[in-house]
Amino acid sequence: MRPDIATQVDQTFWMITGTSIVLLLIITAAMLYFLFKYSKKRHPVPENIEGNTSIEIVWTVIPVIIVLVMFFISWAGFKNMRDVPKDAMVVKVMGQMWKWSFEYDNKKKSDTLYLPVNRDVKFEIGSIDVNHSFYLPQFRVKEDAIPGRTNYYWIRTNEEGNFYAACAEYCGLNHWNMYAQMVVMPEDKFAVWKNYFPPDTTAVAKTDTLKTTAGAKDTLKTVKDSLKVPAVTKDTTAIKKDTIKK
Amino acid sequence: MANGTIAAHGTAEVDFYHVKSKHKGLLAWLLTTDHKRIGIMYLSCMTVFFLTAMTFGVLMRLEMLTPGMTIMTAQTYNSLFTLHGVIMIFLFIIPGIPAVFGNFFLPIQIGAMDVQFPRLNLLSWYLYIIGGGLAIFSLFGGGGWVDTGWTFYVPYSVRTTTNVSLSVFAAFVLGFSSILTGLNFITTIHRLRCPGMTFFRMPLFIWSIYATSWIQVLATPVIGITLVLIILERAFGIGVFDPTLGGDPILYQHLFWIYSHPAVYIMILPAMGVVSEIIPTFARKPIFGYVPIAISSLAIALVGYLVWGHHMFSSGISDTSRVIFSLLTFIVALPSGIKVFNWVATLYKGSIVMSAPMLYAMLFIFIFSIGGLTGLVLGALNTDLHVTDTYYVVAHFHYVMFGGMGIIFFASVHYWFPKMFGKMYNEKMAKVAAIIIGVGFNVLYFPMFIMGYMGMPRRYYDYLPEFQIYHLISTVGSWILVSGILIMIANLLSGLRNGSKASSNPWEGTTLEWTVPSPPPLLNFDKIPTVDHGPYEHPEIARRKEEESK
Amino acid sequence: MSNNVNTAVEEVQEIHMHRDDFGSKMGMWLFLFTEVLLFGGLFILYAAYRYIYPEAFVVASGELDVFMGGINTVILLTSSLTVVLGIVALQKGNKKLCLSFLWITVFCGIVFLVNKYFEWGAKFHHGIYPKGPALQDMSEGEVMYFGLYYVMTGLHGLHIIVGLAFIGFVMWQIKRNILTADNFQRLENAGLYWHLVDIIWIFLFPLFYLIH
Amino acid sequence: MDTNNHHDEHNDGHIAEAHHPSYGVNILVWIGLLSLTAVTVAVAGINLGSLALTVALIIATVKSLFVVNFFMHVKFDNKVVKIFIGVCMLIFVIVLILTFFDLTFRF
Ligand code: HEA
Ligand code: CUA
Ligand SMILES: [Cu+2]
Repeated sequence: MRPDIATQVDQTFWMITGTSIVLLLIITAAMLYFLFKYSKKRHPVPENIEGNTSIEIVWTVIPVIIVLVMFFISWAGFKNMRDVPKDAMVVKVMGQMWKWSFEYDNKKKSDTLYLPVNRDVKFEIGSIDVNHSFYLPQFRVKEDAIPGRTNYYWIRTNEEGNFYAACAEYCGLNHWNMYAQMVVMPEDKFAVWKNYFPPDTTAVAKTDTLKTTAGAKDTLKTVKDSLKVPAVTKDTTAIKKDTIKK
Repeated sequence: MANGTIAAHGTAEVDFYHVKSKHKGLLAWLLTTDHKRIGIMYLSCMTVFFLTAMTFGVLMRLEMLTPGMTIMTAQTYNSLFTLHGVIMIFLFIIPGIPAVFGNFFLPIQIGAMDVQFPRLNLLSWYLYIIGGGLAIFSLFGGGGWVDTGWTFYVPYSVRTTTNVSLSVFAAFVLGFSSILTGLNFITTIHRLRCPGMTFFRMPLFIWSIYATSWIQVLATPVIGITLVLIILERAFGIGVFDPTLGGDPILYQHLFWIYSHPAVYIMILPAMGVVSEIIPTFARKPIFGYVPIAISSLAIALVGYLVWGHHMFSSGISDTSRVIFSLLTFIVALPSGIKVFNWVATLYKGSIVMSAPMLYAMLFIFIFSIGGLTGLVLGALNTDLHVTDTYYVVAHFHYVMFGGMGIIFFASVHYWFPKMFGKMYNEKMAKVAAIIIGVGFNVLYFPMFIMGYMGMPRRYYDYLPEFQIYHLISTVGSWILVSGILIMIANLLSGLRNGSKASSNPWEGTTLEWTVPSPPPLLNFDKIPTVDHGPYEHPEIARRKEEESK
Repeated sequence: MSNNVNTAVEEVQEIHMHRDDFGSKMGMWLFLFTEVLLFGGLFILYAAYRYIYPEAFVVASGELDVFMGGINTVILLTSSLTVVLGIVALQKGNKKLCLSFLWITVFCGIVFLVNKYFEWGAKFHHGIYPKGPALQDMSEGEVMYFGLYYVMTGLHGLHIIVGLAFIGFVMWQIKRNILTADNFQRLENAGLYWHLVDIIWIFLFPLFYLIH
Repeated sequence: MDTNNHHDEHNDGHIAEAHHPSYGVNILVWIGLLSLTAVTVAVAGINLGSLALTVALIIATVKSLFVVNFFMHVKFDNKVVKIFIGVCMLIFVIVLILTFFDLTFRF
């Protein structure tokens, strides 16, 4: 199986950060040591050293190698990110000021992102007004929602539970409150939800909400609460609510 | 090195503050074409803007102290980070070192009487003031405070009803000020070097200003036209960026970053130049690797043009271009690395005096390295998609901007304070302030790396509970930083009032500005100096060299 | 030189401001580079949209009058020539001839602007302007084409006006013998500016008028 | 005192004076420019397909080279000016190419 995107991002991150820490320690240690050893008190007469070509070459070539390694590792991770598995389930993501809505292949729409566990999911991301960015922090990936374009990425849901999506491109007054709940549930439950209940009534609103907070849901709070609830019970409540609606 | 004219000065000449002028009082300043006076005028105005923007920053931190509303509404918060960013970038950090210290010391360091175009220089200052005034004025206009973020991304910047046009126009005017300064400096460096001052005998500060000026001249117009397009778009709906008319919002981002990435090197290169002055002065030895440092400035300026796409990795630009921009981003890190290594190597076998400017310079190396190295995480393709537009980026750029240029701005003020004002500050207090600033800085910004990695998006008025502890630490850090900065400012002001008189060369510096009296006389030199060796030849070393050759 | 404390700042400075023709030419060139990149940003936009909407650009270009554009090209080239001839005349000490040449330049510049005025006027008349009735029925590519057309030719027109002012100022200085046969750098700088504006038109003409 | 006596470019600083100006050459250049304008209009009439843009740009470039070299005296000018122009054009071309790495693979 292919490596998981989130794991790969974390690995790359720590590889680069680790190398950086080592470099930083070397530089800082050398600096402090020199400051101490060659302070005016201990070393009153400076020596006249104007440079050294071979050492310049050394500290040019080694960093070149280091950054090239970093580049290739991150490139490999990136390739994996862009290369969507063939059987991935497609979810259309639409951003607007200031909410997300999701559309499934059977035209079902929803404000909450319900997904089956252990599936590859491809998001096709668009926007109806200004730029947003569809960010799934726990999955380590985001891509902007640009009006007039469709961007994409994919993830693999390998764990049941509650997650969230945030907006990561500044989009005005309620940018900070543009969350969506994300629930990953067992395949069969998901199928029930997707196929047996009518499309959510909260489809994309066409009004331009540039300056009003009125009527905007406090999605931040919703997400906060959802993350507090243990994953499994939350799943069932979500389904139940939908049942009742019907 | 300037023919030992030191003694001859001092007595015979009046410093530039006290020279009689055609005009009286304030007019003597507002109509001056003296590069030193213009430098001082920039310094005083810039301090005001800087403190304003800093206060905004502290207010933002206060808001983030607790979840939910703490002291302001979301709309206010959005305007505050916009204004904070705009003022910091366009009014402080881009003009910063070149306009203040470049103006004051560039002519002196190359042995000239003034810049090539003194009147144009004054015009630059007026444009700066007009731009700053417009930015302030935009706060009082009809629509309310601009709320787009300093990046002015379309379509939002075209749709919002706040005073975008006026703020954008302010940035446009400031751009012209920057262009004219750059143009002036390039010509000055080419035309007014004193006899014997070859390119490779110029102080490294001049090299860095030279590279910076080229970026100013060749990159700034691009943002000029981009900002004009926003205004036209708002006023007439011409539509070149409007997706509903067939425009491409991503092209706006290209044009914006074609300037704004090189601009980050406008910010940092002069700071690097100052570091290359301070270290040899206080290590009492020539800089290690003069030529590599000089050339790496030019390399940064050039390669800096090739990497703007790394700000757009998540915007949906093509995969090919992402790969290319990422590779180039990694390459642009190399010349900075070369500089850092050479600075550290300069310390080797020196005879180091740990004065306040030197302390700031060491702080810079540490902080800037952190900022730069985290830039690598941002330049990497897959990790950037996670941390872009989170507090990780906020931490990165405060480390490089504030920790890089900001800290060195403080260092420069201390380093050149005796020369500019002819007075000494209290050395001990200066060091105390530097240490508090160093601590406060890291407490303020380091938690942002952690938050960013955990997924806290930037430009957020409110946040999930898991981030609270980091926001709390960060806000406390801002208070530590504020106290450090207040001590620093108080110390400098008291030095200005009651400091002891500074000699012409209190640090035993070797560049030309240390050969003239403090403060310098109107025409800098009473006889244009002649130079016959490199900029960092310490007299003691020169003497020893001579003895050896005998 | 003197260090006379009693001399005012400005006077002392004046004494020491040595005339440096090459320096001022260098400054002018650097300024021209900023103009190049100012238009450069627009040329990048143009290239992008032409790449995205190739057919629409052909269609939209049909609205422009190649003859008018061609005439304007000839006018600008001629005005450039007369500036150069003016410089030659001044160098040879022939002030009167110089001024006559520059008058031709000014005349050409004004004619160019008048032509532009009629061209724009005709478009407006047909409803082709941002948010105008005709433009709203056009395809996306055409809207982009005309957006760029107005911005680029408009900015160019603005440069013509600035150039004319610059030349006018220089003419006044020539008249007053401030600029002479051995002090003509400012005239040359005005010329440099004017030629740059000409070069930009040399590119605008084929890019907007001659698409088939 | 003269601050300007000692830099690298100075000696050829007044080269514009050294090169003897004449009316004739400039008029010839002008005629050349007019002819090239005619050519570019004429060529535009022929259907060259995708080559049309290239041809138009080549002609425009040749024209500007004439203007730069003769009308703007760069041919007779100091090396520094030439290098400067080179740097400026280099930056512009690089920026254009890099932008197209995005556009070409995005649309
Ligand atoms: C002074 C300003 C400054 C400077 C100098 C830099 C320097 C660098 N920056 Fe930064 N950057 C900004 C200011 C600056 N930046 C700003 C303002 C933003 C955000 C704008 C916004 O969105 O609002 C930003 C954003 C930003 C991004 C986009 C993030 C995003 O939005 O997703 C990226 C991505 O690549 C990046 C990378 C880099 C790199 C690689 C460097 C390099 O030049 C750093 C080089 C330095 C070092 C590497 C450290 C020293 C070297 C060594 C210790 C030797 C060892 C080194 C190696 C082995 C390589 N920066
Ligand atoms: Cu939507 Cu930010
Ligand atoms: Cu950048």
